[in-house]
Amino acid sequence: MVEYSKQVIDHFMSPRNVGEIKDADGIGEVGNPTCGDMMTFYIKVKDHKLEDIKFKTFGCGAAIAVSSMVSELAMGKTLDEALSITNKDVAQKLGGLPKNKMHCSNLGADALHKAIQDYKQKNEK
Amino acid sequence: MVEYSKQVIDHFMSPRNVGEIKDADGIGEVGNPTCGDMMTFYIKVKDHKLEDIKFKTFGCGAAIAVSSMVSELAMGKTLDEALSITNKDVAQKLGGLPKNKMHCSNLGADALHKAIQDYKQKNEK
Amino acid sequence: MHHTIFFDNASSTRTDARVFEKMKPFFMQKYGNPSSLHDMGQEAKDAIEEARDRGAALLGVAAQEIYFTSCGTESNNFALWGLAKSLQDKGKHIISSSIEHISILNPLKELKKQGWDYTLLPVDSFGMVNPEDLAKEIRKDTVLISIMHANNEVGTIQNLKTLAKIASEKDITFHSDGIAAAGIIPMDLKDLGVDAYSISSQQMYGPKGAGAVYVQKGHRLKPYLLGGTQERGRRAGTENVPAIVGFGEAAKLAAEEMHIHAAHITGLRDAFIKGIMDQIKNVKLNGHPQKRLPGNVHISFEYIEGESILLLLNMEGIAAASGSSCASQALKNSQVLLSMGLTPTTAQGSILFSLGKFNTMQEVDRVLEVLPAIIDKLRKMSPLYKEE
Amino acid sequence: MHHTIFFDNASSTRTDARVFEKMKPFFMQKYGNPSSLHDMGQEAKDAIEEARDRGAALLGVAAQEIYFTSCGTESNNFALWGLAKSLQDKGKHIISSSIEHISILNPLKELKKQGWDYTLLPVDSFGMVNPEDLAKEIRKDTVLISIMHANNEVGTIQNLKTLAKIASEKDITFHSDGIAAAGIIPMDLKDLGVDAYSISSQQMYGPKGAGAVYVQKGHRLKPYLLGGTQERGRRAGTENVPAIVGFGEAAKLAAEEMHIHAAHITGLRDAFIKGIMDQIKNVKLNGHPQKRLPGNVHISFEYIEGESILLLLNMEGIAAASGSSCASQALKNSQVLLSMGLTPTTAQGSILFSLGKFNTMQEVDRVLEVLPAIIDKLRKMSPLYKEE
Ligand SMILES: Cc1ncc(COP(=O)(O)O)c(C=O)c1O
Ligand SMILES: Cc1ncc(COP(=O)(O)O)c(C=O)c1O
Repeated sequence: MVEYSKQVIDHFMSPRNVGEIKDADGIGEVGNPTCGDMMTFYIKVKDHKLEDIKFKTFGCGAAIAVSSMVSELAMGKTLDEALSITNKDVAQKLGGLPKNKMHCSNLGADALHKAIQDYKQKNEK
Repeated sequence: MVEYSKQVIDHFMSPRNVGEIKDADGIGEVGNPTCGDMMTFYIKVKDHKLEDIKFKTFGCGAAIAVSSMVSELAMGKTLDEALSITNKDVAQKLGGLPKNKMHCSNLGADALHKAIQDYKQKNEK
Repeated sequence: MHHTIFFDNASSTRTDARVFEKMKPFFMQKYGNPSSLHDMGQEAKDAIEEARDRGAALLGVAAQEIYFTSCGTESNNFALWGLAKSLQDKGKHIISSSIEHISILNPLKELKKQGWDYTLLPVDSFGMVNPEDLAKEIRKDTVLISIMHANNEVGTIQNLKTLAKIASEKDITFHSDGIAAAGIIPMDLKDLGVDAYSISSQQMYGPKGAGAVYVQKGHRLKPYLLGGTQERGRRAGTENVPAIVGFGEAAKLAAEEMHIHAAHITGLRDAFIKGIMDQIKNVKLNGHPQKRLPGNVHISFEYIEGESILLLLNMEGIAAASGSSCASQALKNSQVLLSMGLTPTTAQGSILFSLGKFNTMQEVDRVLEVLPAIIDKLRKMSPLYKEE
Repeated sequence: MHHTIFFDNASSTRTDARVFEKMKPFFMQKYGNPSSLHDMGQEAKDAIEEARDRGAALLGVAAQEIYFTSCGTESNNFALWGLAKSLQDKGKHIISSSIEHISILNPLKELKKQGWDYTLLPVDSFGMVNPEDLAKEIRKDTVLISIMHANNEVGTIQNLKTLAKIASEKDITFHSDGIAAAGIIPMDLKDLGVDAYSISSQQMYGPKGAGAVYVQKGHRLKPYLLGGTQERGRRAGTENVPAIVGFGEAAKLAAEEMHIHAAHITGLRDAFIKGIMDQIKNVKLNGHPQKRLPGNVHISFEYIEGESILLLLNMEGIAAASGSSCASQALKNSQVLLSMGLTPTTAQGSILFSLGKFNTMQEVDRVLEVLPAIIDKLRKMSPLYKEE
């Protein structure tokens, strides 16, 4: 099936942390459906740590797997730790991504970072 | 084998009247080895009839079959009858020739006519 | 592998066992080169000529109007280039359509670089070219029109006869890419009035590796592959004898059995479409409601993306496609769907199920069993979807 | 058919049974389109990539430097056009040789019509290109050199390394038509130093319908067949999966067994040549005495014409060729032989017996049994022959 790794297939088939958080502390969105991938991340923060993460993703197998992996990697981490996660880290953790997926589908870390920035903005006042 | 008819194959395999006539009354030659086909006809004439015909041919299967067929068709005929045999007649008698052979290889009648002309020239003096 | 439900017949078909049987001796016994003078060469040549007769019979044309190629793409490249080059002294404008296969569109772009000009006709929401649009776009220097017979993605079948008539009235050469149509729907090219037509073996239960171009006698056709005098000087290269023989057999079987298969496949198609419509909300059938290929089920599932649907189907042993398979790895949005007016988002969520003669109602039922849950799962993940 | 003595391996080879076994599943079980996303597509794609690895291993290059095509002719057309087009901003002069296959010579003529210029190097009486001639003909605007590795008619093997070195010193791209050589004689393209190389499956006990081009990484190569993104965008069209798989297997077998076969075939060849020379007068072995393909026995029989020899051989169940099979029906005199200085008359009487790995010494003996009588029969019919 395409050139997806076992890890990608696993995260795609059983994605972790799918859903919304109604009273999220921060929300981050990247991409748009026109180009094929769109991710929305919701976070709950407690003591500068990511207490909960949920996501919703429109996109290909890689986009969904990436979202799931990011949520798993960041869960329970401090905000600074989460901000240091890169898209490249995520791809690596997934055992690599097909070349043509590196660009558009590998935006999970960006979406999470946006959610964190959203939280920070709301709480810096 | 190529697109040769049964008749061509027969005349090619067992050509009639191959050879030379040492004291021929007329000799006719057409073609040349450079273009792939060359025929030499030898005739013996008696009472305005072709008493004997022999040929030698350098060339493809069609050229050899054509030579053989011409010799057979003309044998015993009057000179005028022989002169009325056309290359087209010969091809027809052979059950047709492949298109690319109609041009260069189908020169048997010409060679025979040349031999007759040679005879006539020698005897018109 | 053997339990795959193969609903991707537009990408590739299983070679019919009878076709394969016919091909077999040409690998290890009758392996002569058709250009060779000896008996083994002649035997191979005779086999090719028999295949040519059969291809011609399928299309209702003369054998000497058929030229074999290596695939559908080569047929399209060759036909366009060979005709355009032969006509260039008359003019350099070509008309085609916006839903053509990329093996037409890319050669047009290349011809443009070489000094030609072309116009792509729009299509309506069903994927139909409007004959009036064609008439309007014809210029003094228009020498060639190429409009596909049936679209490989949405299955829409054009009014080819009407379009070809407009061309012929203006004395313009008319080519059609019939690769998705030939062997699947009945046709008589002389009646349709086209001057040139492309077909391919692997779309009609023949092997990969053979295609053909029909060009009506009297038209000049410049060769594209240059070298030896094969195919009466129009296509150089040692002929792929086994594939051509298989192609011929596939053409023969298609001519004989097409109507039976078409009825069977249409039955599956309609049951499948009804099942989807009944069970899944927010779906759209693309293409023409009537004028469509018997096996074509092209559906847009709103709010979700196609590849993820394909992946989950694949996990269930179901093979389907999103858009044209030659582009499916490139992930670009289908130009065909956009030309028909779909939004990019809806286009993203489109799946082509293409049914073929080997498919069964059991398979349709099985896919209908798993598809709703797949769509539901993905929609629940989608930020675009609001549960009702 | 089955009792034919096939001494025409330069025209076509019998597909090795192991190759055919490997191909078989790809017709009716593994029939997916390699561009499809689903498992059956991936399975086909994996099979093609395995074949690419094997082709690359045979030539000593990297897999991503191999592009599959449909035949040798397409490989040559594609390589010449694709390289020439990519290099056209640097210059438009090409150097080739007078003994190239027509699938090189005809594309050169077409390129000339499109504004390129070319020079054909002469050969000596053995069919060898003189490296000094190459050096002399290089111009400021020379961007491409194409000289065949082994000649398909007379079997002469060029000093490719020397020729390629001259090109590389001047930074000129060097292509070689290796279709008669690949899989038959050992080679390491990196060592030979060529930039591009054409090969074909059917010359090495693989099926018809597959060829390949090697182009060294770093060189630009414009696609010739235009459409989808197959072969990393270099060659559009659905891949002929079974043929490519067969090609891969043939390459693997060649890499493993070539040395055994070469020894066997060389033995047959030398016995056959000696037999002819001993028994028949006024014959000439054409080509190079040492630098020749293991299976090549190219003989001129003085005073008689080739086709009639072939016909009589055919009647005895022996398949041979006169000149290049792609031209053999056209009856033109071989340009290769004329370039080597043969007179047209001698060239007319030339026969190529090409031996392959499936031939045996019994077959050689059988041909030697009937050949003298055939030659004698025809000579007795020939007006050029005077009995001694
Ligand atoms: C040296 C050489 N080049 C090119 C070709 C053309 O290959 P094909 O006829 O498979 O297209 C041949 C064919 O025998 C050949 O021997
Ligand atoms: C309508 C149409 N045209 C052209 C092609 C190209 O054919 P191929 O991929 O066999 O070269 C296809 C392929 O599926 C097609 O469906």
